[in-house]
Amino acid sequence: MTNVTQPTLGRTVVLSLILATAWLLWSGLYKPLLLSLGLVSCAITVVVIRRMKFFDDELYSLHFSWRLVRFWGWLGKEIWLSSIEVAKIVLHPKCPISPRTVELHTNADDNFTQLLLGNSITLTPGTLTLDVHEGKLTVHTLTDAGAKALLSGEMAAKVNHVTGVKACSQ
Amino acid sequence: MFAVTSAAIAITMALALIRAINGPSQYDRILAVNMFGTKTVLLLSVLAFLMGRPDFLDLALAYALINFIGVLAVLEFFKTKATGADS
Amino acid sequence: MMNLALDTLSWILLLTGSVFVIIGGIGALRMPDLYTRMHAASVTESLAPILILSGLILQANFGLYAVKLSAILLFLLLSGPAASNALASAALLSGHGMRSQDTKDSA
Amino acid sequence: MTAVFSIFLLCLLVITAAAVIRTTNLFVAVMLMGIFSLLIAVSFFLLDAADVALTEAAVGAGISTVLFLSALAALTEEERKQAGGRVTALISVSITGLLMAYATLHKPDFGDPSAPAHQHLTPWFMQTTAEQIDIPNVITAILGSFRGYDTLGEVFVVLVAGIGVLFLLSSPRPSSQDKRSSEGLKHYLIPRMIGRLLIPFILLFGLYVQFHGEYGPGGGFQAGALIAASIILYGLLEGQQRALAVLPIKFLRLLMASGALLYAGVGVVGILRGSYFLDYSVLAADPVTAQQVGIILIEAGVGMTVTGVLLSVYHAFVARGKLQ
Repeated sequence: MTNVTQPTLGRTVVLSLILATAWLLWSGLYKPLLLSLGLVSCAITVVVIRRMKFFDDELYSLHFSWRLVRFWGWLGKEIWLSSIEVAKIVLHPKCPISPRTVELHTNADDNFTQLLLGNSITLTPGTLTLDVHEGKLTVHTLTDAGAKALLSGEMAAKVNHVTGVKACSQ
Repeated sequence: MFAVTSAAIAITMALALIRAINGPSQYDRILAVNMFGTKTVLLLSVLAFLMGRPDFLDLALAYALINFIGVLAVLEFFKTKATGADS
Repeated sequence: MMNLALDTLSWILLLTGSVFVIIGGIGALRMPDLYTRMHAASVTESLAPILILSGLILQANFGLYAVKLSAILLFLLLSGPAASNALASAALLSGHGMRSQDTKDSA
Repeated sequence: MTAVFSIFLLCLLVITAAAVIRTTNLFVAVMLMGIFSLLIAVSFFLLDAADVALTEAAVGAGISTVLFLSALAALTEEERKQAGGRVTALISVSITGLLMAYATLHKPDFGDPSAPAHQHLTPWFMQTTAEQIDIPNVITAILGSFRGYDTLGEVFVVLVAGIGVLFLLSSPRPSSQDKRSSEGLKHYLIPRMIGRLLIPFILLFGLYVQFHGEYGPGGGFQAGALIAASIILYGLLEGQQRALAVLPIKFLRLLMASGALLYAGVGVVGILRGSYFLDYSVLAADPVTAQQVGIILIEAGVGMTVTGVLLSVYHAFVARGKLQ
């Protein structure tokens, strides 16, 4: 997705295509007037984003691959299972919780890995990313079992598989 | 069916409102507002179908896009307070 | 036949979603402190939108409204966890305490 | 069915309002106002007023919280105790409330088909819109064309209010501004990356709302608020200085003024072409097309003014909040 020699140009094209698709799908009206206004809107957006200097730094490069789609499937299953766990705890007369804070380490220089891991952890009920800083994730878990599951590193391994990061320094 | 779902969401909104009024801490209230925002997006989507006006979905989309700004403003607010106290 | 199957599936999704929304709301009231409440609230912010919006997408006959609903779901799932993270950061920043029995572990 | 929801939400609305009044902590009040705004947007939606609901959504969800909090950053959080005069205030408010309640008694019932508005006005608007303007969203036709004077007035009210706020807030230029300039939320990786991902879509959605006002809920006011929200999000993430670098303050002031001028200018062109002020049907050869062109132009003017005013006010508030 990112062109190494001309990252700015490549990203501009990709963003323009995404925005144009979004416009066409949102609008659903394909009259010449609205299509030209859509073109103007996409152009304005791209110009403003360029002025925001979003293309100049690495933070904006998000990778997309089919592995990500498979990962979403797996994540959906995890969300379902852990939601049932949390629901049981909520409805249990005594609320059997055992909150813990754990730290996870991941590859420091890849923002996308950290983002994906951090957000996946938060999306799964029962675990909550408190802080992400230079490869260290501080995670709050509702139960002991949740903490153990996190520390077993299954999710981190899946995320690394998606982003193609080799080693995860445990 | 849409009515049942909207009723469930509306009840949860009421529960979130209780949390927002009771607190006890300021963060509990922010949590409640945030929850309330997500519930509003869901309620608007379901109501668009209940009322047979799916073209009103734009409203839910607007909330889904900008609901996040409020929480960021709160984070910025606390950050400014924390640095202001230091200097 | 096909329509009936789709309708049934969407009703099941909407009903399950409604149940989880209410459970999350109850949890946000019952849990003892901020962070545990956030766990309960996150049920209403991840699973419930997935179920309810998927149920609606099935009702939208895969037209443009289905695309709009998917966009809503995508943006919710992107911004929800980020908002929770921002809230947790804000709470940590001002030293909002956790429950005393919390233990700290490092992997 | 929807009536039950309306009543339930109105009850929540009253509870929220009471809680806002009771609390003495201003931060709590700001949070509850956020909930109030969400509730009232859903109520508008239930009353089929999607245009108003979208305005409330665009302003209430993001911008008003940001402005309230930046004002609060310059104040103390606890409300000061009122010295007196509360009884007089209570009496005058009660009398006004009773008078208003009395006035509503003589209004037609909610949804009453025999109400005067539904006898003459509504059918006329529906029919004339179809004949003369030919756009599906009658509300935009009414606001943009039939009652164009009203909307022109609103745009100038927004402009004047914006100028007033700028006069009040930006008078003493803080000398220490660059030193204390906010660096944004640079250390928060997840919010920052997600925010960056959302900004292009908020901006595009704002422009989509701007140009689809003739077909669905939307128009210049909503679009201006959404576009401003995307820039404010950028300002929160990267710091106010970088937001100013994207759209400098001079550009925003130009946008404010030129939006209102564009609106009024379209009206003047109507006069020059031998018709009345704000009569769009003479703008092009075909009167129906001319009406549509006129509405697009004046909505663009509204959007420009609202964007310019909201962003200028945001910058003024943020600069002021850091003074203390």
